[in-house]
Amino acid sequence: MKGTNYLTETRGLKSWLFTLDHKRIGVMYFWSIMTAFFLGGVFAMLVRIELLTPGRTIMSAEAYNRMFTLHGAVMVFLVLIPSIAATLGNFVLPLMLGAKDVAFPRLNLASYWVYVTGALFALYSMLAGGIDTGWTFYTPYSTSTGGAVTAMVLAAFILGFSTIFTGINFIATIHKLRAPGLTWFKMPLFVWGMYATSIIQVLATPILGITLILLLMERLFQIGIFDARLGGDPLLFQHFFWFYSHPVVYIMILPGMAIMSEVIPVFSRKTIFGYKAIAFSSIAIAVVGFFVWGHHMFVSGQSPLAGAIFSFLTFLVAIPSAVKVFNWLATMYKGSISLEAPMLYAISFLLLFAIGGLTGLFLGSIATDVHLHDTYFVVAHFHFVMFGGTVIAFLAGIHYWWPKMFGRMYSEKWARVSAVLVFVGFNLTFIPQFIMGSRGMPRRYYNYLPQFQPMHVASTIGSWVLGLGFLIMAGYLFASLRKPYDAPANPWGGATLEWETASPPITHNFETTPAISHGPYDYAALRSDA
Amino acid sequence: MNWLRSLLLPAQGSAYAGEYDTLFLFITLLSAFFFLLIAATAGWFVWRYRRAREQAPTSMVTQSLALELTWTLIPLAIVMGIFFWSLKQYVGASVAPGDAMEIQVTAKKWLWAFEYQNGTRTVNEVHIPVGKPVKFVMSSEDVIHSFFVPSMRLKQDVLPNRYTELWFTPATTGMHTLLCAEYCGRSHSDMLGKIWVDDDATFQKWLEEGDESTRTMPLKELGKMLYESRGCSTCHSIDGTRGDGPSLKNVFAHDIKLADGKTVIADANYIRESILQPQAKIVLGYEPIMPTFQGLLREREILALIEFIRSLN
Amino acid sequence: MSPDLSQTHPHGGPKLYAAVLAALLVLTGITVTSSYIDFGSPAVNVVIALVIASIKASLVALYFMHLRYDKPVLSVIFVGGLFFLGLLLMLTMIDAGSRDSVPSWNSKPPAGGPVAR
Amino acid sequence: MSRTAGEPFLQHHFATPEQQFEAGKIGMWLFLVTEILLFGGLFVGYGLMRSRNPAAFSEAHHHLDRILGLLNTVVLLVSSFTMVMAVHAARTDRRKRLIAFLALTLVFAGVFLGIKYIEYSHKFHEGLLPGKFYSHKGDTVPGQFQFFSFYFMMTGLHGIHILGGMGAILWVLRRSVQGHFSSRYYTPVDLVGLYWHLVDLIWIYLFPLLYLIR
Repeated sequence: MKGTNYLTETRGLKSWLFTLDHKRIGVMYFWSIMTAFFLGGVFAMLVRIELLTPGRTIMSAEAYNRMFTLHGAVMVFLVLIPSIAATLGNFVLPLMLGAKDVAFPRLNLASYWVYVTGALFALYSMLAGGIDTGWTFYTPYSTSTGGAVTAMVLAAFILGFSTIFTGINFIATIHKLRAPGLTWFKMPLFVWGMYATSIIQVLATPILGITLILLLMERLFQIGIFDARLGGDPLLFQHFFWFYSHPVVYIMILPGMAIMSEVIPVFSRKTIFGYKAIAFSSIAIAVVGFFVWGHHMFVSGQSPLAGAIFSFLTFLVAIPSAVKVFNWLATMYKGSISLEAPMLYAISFLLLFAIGGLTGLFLGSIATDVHLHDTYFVVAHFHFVMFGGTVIAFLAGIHYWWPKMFGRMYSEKWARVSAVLVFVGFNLTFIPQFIMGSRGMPRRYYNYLPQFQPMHVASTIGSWVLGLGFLIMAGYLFASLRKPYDAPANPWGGATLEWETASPPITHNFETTPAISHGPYDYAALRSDA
Repeated sequence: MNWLRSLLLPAQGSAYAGEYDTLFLFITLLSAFFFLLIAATAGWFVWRYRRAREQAPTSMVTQSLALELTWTLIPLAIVMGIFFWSLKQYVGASVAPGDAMEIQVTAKKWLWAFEYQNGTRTVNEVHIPVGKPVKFVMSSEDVIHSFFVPSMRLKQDVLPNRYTELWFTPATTGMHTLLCAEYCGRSHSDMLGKIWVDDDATFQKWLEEGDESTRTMPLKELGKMLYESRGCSTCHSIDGTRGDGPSLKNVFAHDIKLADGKTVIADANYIRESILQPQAKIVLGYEPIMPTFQGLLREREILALIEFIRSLN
Repeated sequence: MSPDLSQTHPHGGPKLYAAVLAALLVLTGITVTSSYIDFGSPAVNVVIALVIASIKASLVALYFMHLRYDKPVLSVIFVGGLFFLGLLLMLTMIDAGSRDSVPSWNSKPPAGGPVAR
Repeated sequence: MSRTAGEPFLQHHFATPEQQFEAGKIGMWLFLVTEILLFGGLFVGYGLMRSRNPAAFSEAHHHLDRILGLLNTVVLLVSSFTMVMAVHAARTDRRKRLIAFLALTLVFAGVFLGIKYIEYSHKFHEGLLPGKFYSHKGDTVPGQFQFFSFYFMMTGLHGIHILGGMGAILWVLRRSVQGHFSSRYYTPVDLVGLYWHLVDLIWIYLFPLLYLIR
């Protein structure tokens, strides 16, 4: 059996499709999500090209409305929500715990297949005419417009189950499958981040489920709960929707932060600063993140009293994120920093997430939000958090664990080129959008006032630079897969358990259950071992 | 700071906009400070502590309660400051003074209809007097829209089956753009309006007699202007392409096939009826979705529209 | 190799379960009876009904679902879920209860008025 | 699945049966929490709509049959009791009792659905249908159809859960007959039991909210 690993131990399509191995499920999730990311990226590019000129550039208003809706729906439901947790989380979490698998391997496989089913529903919706509701499905627009809304709502509903399954699995795994001696405060912070993420996945997703069921019933049977014409309350839909969709933002960003807490110490060769502060801030974000959904509704007709309460709570949730950023910076202090691709992305994350977080102050503050709500300022803000935060962290994680997942090193030179292009392209795309937004350019606009055209053009050019960065990335990552296995077990000098097994790992992860001899960030101990 | 204000924000239309901009710029500068702090620290560390050799020793400090408290409590104090400042401003902007002039607003796909207390009605254009508080009491006939006036820094969603309101006191005369900020379908981005702030005398005259242009402009030109400003163009094209409503090209004096199988000639009376009672005769192949313009157009304006449609042959 | 699970986790027995069932049935009777009594305000009836329902639910959770004997983590999960549900209910109701209806010179009902059904 | 001698149902990635049992329980409780929140959304919607239109809800609920509702409550409470007895039987190695109590639970579940069927057909007959199908004549307060929207959504979703529960009970019943369970391994019985009690627990709230409001 010497020489085989989880990729080569069994062969054939069936050995993948029905695998119970968390690593293989993680890899399948990875390719599926990358496919969806590509699709969502194409939609984004088309949206940006259309916005080169006011009025028609390449498509009609109806087509444009479908385009931005599909971009949002695909990126949120098919990419960002599962992204890090389902791919890297699935792959790395049991390894980090010294476990052979997640607690419920069959549930894990079910989660993947449910994801695929949901994705097929979404695909059907796209082929059957698409939808033009925006990814937020606001009623009564979504209950009165045409298009394949039912299929897309069902897709989101089904995808919710895949999220719930992952969340249940991770919580049970973290509680019950830690290697002997791996106490809660010896766990890597990535695991803490996943734990916090899973809490939200389990608690928030069911509310999305019931909201979408009610939406479908309203659309099909006119039950009069959300439809004002029948005595319903459209704001109830918004409350339900954001009770889910605000915590979802933390489902997306917490895993990103979790990756930061691994990459920054490893590439600084220094124990993480403020372990407990970072761990507890993850939990605090997960919990307080549930208290703030009403800040999406400051101008919706929600009562001013509720608005004030939500604004107050929103400012509270800003603090744990700030605490994390400061702790990461302190980790770099007096370290030994090397700027390989994962660390380049980590530095990008620090800068972009800082902008994303700080611009959140404008939106959490109730008076300033009134002017900025539903403008490009909001669009730019959440792209700085979702892309500048989650996607950049995902890229950091992919580059960090790529040798472990696939057993090959990628071209470091091209990785750096691509990282710089992504950073520059992203900023060129979205910084003009902040300015447009605060100057009064509403979002979801097909046509716009001529004064905004120069900034729209800059933004579109930025999207091309960004696209080029991703093309190069795809190139060198695919190229690395054609090479023979060349990755050492521990290429970066990490101290967490996944680096103690081979790259790629054997099917059962470890030859023997690992003993916990040092902490997750104890690089000094690692050096004395060597 | 004026250059920054004019880079980031549109022109100010009211005293409130001035207050708003002060808070906005305060948060901007505060954010810039913290961003530069983070970026400079990160940059400095990356350069100063770059890995020169493999076995470089690193600091063993792993925690400091004093530091954690510092960077928890200072940001907390700052954001609480912003919260109370913002709240104070918001409360001031929420409650309209009792003597505010009320204008009823009805939003529908995709136009804004206004009604004054004296019964005057307009579409997509509203005139208000300078220096006096104006309150818009709004509701929607279909989906959610949002009443957004960037120069006043104000926005309020407009809901079906419920009133919401928004008020401001315009500070100078001139035109302000009104936009729809809640996505409402195909012509969402064309659901624009103009808010004209007039001096008192001009406003009173307008309220009684209508626009200068309405009274003197040639009929055909007035019709073209109304076609663009009153929302006709969102559904009816003038180049023959099919929209939610039939195109107006080559309609006048032509035979029109109706949904009930009859055929009528599109004369002036037919067009007048179609504007005022759009459901009376439905063109074959179209949905009966056009709202009525009864009371929204002055007599001369109807004549102008008929003249404009006649000119499209 | 494994110890008898029944020894390590006491869960009560048939007698206890029967007593709990009896209590549940009695409480059901009390709810139904109280629903016929006019306490002056319908709100009082709702509160009484919900309090009794919560007692019943607690009995089921504590004894039938063994929360009383199981590891505390399970209770934390259960109560945590209820807490977040309560949060949704509370903040939504605060909004709904404090929205003011705008009085207007125009006493028409707002546009898009309700369809009678 | 590698089978350690003496522990045929121990999965390879667990070290001991306790670890597997406890992991299963944590997983099940997390799932129950998602169920509570799923129904919870309906409860919140019900609460909001009722507070907006109390008269319509009060008027509409008179169309429900309290006696049948009460009967169903009793049936479900008793079925919960038989379920917990089944779990107890499994834990104390009494296979025949386990099978008997599981079968009894299944019967009560069937009775519940039978009564629900009678209620539904009454409502259908009177035109008290959800949403656009509502055709009941003679309503004195407008908006009564909203109550029935909630009635059908809540009891319908609950009914689906009863059906799912019956499927799960049938599955453990089959495995009990095959002799899979003992005091050393009865995780599925315990977990299905938890699920069944939750279905009961939700009904405990549905009954007063739908049938007994004034």
